[in-house]
Amino acid sequence: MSDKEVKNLEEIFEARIARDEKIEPKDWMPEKYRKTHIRQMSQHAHSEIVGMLPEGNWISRAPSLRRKVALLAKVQDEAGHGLYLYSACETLGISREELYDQLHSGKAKYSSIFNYPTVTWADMGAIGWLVDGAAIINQVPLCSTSYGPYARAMIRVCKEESFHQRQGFEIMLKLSQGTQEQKDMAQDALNRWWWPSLMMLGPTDAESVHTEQSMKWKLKRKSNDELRQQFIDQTVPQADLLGLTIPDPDLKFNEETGHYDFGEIDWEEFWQVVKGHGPCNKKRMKDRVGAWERGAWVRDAAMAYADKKEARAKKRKTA
Amino acid sequence: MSDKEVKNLEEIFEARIARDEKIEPKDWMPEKYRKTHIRQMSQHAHSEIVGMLPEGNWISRAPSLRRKVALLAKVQDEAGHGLYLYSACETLGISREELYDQLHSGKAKYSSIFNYPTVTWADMGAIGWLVDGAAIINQVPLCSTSYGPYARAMIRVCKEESFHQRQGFEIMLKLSQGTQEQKDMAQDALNRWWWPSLMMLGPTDAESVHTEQSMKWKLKRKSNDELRQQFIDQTVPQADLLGLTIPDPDLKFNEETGHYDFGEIDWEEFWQVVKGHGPCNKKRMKDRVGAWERGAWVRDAAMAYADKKEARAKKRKTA
Amino acid sequence: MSTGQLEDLHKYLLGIADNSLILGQRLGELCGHGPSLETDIALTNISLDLFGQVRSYFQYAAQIIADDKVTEDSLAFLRIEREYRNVLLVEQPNTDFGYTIARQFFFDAFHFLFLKELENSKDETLAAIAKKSIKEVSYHWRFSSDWIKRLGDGTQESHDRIQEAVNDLWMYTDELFHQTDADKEMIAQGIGVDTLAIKKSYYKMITEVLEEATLAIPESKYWHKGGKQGIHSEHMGYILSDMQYMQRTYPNMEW
Amino acid sequence: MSTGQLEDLHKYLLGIADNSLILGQRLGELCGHGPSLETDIALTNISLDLFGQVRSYFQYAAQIIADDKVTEDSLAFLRIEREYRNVLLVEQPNTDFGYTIARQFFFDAFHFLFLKELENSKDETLAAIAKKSIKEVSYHWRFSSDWIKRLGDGTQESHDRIQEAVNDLWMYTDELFHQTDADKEMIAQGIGVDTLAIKKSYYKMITEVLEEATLAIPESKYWHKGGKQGIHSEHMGYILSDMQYMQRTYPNMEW
Repeated sequence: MSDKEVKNLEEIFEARIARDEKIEPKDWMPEKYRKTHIRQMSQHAHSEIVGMLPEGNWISRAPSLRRKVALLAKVQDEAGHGLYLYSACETLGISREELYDQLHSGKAKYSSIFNYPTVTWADMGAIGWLVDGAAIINQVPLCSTSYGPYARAMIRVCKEESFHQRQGFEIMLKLSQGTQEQKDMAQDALNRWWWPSLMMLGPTDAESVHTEQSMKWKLKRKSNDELRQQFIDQTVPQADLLGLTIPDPDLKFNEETGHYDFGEIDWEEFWQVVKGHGPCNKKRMKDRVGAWERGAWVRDAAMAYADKKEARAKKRKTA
Repeated sequence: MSDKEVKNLEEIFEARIARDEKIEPKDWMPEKYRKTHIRQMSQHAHSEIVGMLPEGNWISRAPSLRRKVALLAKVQDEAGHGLYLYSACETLGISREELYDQLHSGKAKYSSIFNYPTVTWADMGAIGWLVDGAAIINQVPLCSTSYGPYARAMIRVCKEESFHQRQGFEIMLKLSQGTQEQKDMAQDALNRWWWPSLMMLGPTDAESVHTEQSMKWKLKRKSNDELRQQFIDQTVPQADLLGLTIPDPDLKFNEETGHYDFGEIDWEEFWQVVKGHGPCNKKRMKDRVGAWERGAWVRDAAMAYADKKEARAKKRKTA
Repeated sequence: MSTGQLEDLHKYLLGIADNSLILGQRLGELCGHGPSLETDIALTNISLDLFGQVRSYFQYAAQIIADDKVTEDSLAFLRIEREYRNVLLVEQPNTDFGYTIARQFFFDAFHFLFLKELENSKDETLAAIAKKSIKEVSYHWRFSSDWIKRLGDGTQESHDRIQEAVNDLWMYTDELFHQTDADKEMIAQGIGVDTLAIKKSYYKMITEVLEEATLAIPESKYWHKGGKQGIHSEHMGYILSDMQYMQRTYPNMEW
Repeated sequence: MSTGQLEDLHKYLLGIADNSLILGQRLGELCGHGPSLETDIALTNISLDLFGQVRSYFQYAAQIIADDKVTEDSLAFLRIEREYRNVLLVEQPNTDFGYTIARQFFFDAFHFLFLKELENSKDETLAAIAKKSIKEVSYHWRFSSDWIKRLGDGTQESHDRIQEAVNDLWMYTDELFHQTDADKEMIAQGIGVDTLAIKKSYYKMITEVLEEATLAIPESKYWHKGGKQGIHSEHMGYILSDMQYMQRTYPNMEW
């Protein structure tokens, strides 16, 4: 194709997006669009999979049968989200194997929030309430993103995420209505998860790359700082409802702007965790890579069996 | 050597034993004496080592610091006994490596009692009281056995074993003076360990092999049935003291004989466990073999380092 | 029913539920650590089904005991080890995926046949739980027997590994059919399942799959037992120390 | 001393003792599973020494708190996870013998230097405990540093494995020197050890051994912390669920 032809295709492509048409796997797309989507979608899928670990840590110790069932179901949903997102990603011509390789080799990123440890049961509440809450704010706009398979996956994901968020809030509510020990547990979890949750919404706009292009492709519709403000504005009243104190002495409603002002985020910590030095980065990767390596013989067996079965079927046909 | 010369040596040898002289590693001894001693001493050493596992199972869960320290010290003593006994065995010209191989390949036996699970904390009491109690009855006569290194090892072992036995009894005593739950725990442990402890003293005399020869060599001084009777006679009053009931409806003091009569032992269970089908035979061997295999690189490293060090020392000397 | 009969029914319910509880717990440990996302989801799903069934049994068991302190959670989390009635099979560890599948396979076949009979229980609640559960369990059985075939007839390595797991766990299968006194009483009343009557079908069912999977049928006739009398393997204590952790550490609280 | 000072001393004692408690517990898990009988005995011995020290500290800590319910065992077994003050290093798992040795090595060097200073404490009880313990700990240090050399300068495999363990655990060393408010108060009073003053000797001490062992000194300057504030790694909960099992399951009993 000549440069001119490509340019032409690109124009048609951008116009389709501008008209809110969905791009489908078989449609022509610029290489950069494909790559950016693979990066973002796989990062999202990896986050779901790695995100199973901190919550999985409490399945064996959930305090009641009802909570155990709910937690299992939630972690299973996350695996399901991973599955949709990997499948959506595969429509862009990359295999699951390659995507895993990128994760396991450290080439691909996943959400840094999962590099914090889950220390008490209340963390199951805080993760649902805050982490899923921040995730939803990030994700709702993606339900109308330009790439069809991603948009459709996100519609399913968001529906389940908001269920998880309510479930997390309900865990916190129960704790905050409980004994002093339970209240302390809830407050402690909020103290530990608050700042990392704010960081989840990404670096400040000044530090953020890719934003303009992503806006055009509807991979992003609001800036990180806008999303963060939205999250804070939405969450503070919920904390009040729980009778919990957000660990930010500078947090204050600003009558003029109609938003909450808040304190300085420790970006040094943010970058430290992103760069692989958070409390659990090593553990998460060891767990993932370990599971994958220990499972190699199982995957090989499944492949060998499928091959044998196919060969037998062929033989029967030709016989 | 001619047959006559050997015969002559054997007569001198047997006469020495009859005079209660000790046989030492450098002395001439019949091949059968050597083999029988390797078998019995290594079996004894293996029992100490495998015996660490059922008690080791409760170190991480001991109910008080005092008990945890005592249990750790006890298991460590068992490792120490293993060490003396392997060393004594090595004086007969067999290496530790070979002895381990025999254990790990299933060629060598160890006491079947360690193939029962330790189910509750009270089992730490019952093992000390009953299992060590039965062991002492087996072992005290060995302090004056004919083979010097074995006799000397046994003197040390027996001293520590009787301390362990008192310690076990004291655990039972504390439980039997405790809450109903603790009393139940103690009774339950007695119920489960009583019969296996009786079996520890070996098959009935009718079924027992090697006995005559062993008597001559002072590897054995009383028959299994005599030892068993001694154990029962000694233990029943202790159970009374604890307020616990021995799980044998036929147990009764016989005024005529001055001994306790007791019920039928389930020898089918005994042989099943001996043959490798007890509740924990597989687990014990997996644990032992697993530890050994996982440790191979460590032992290799220690050897390589020692070699290097020696080579360096030589080099310095010659330089 | 008389008090004695209610007590037997209560015990009977715990006997059934504890198997699902401990197996569900074992599967829950694996969540996020499977050999693939698909198997991870499937095993979590089985765990979820089992816990769902546990809740039905325990809620019923709590209801028929005249003691306010007995709830589904007190039954799940506040008994001592000797009071759990599950068979030894379900507490065996997740040594690897082969052991996990073999354990599941041996249990699912029993569970399926058992529930098929339990559907005919004279106790309507039990019959209803069985009816609901059997759909789930027939899926579990399909999943585990498919994997037995894949592993058995896959690569040489997978064949050897699953054969080892099958050999090691075989000795725990007989206990599935043991009957406690409460079991016998419930069978006599047409409430419980006569497990001896399904034993032959069981070994036929698993033998067929093992053969199709090119696996050897273990010959050992030594069986392990004890779980149904509350005498568990050394694994059980560690399962419980995690499972009961929260309820023991923070007693009498709502979650 | 004032009540506030006694509370600080109490906290200070727990801070010291919890390190030994959790490390002793970790070593206890290994009993019977070592690579040789000799190492098994040695590691058990270290565990025993550590628990002995724990008892001395906790008995003293219980004595200075005016609460009958506080005993050495309540301190060891009945606190919630957030109340344990040990550093993250000591709770790291027994991944293999290399990790066990590296963890021990990093701790022993600190422990030795720490106790040497603590011998000069104005608190006589503390000084006495330190005096008694330092003999034990100098043996621990000899054992672990000898093994660092054996593994580092042994085979290629052992070199790689111990290097990996050293690299992975390195990031936990800095926390050994952190000072809580209670620590600072005790230092100010001449009771506690100024850990910052021994930091340089520490890194010199371990660097010399690592170099002799032909191992590379990790370069990372990212440090992990949290344990001294009671924010532990995900391993801690499992350590406690086993360790506290009996006291939680059977409350208020004598053993």
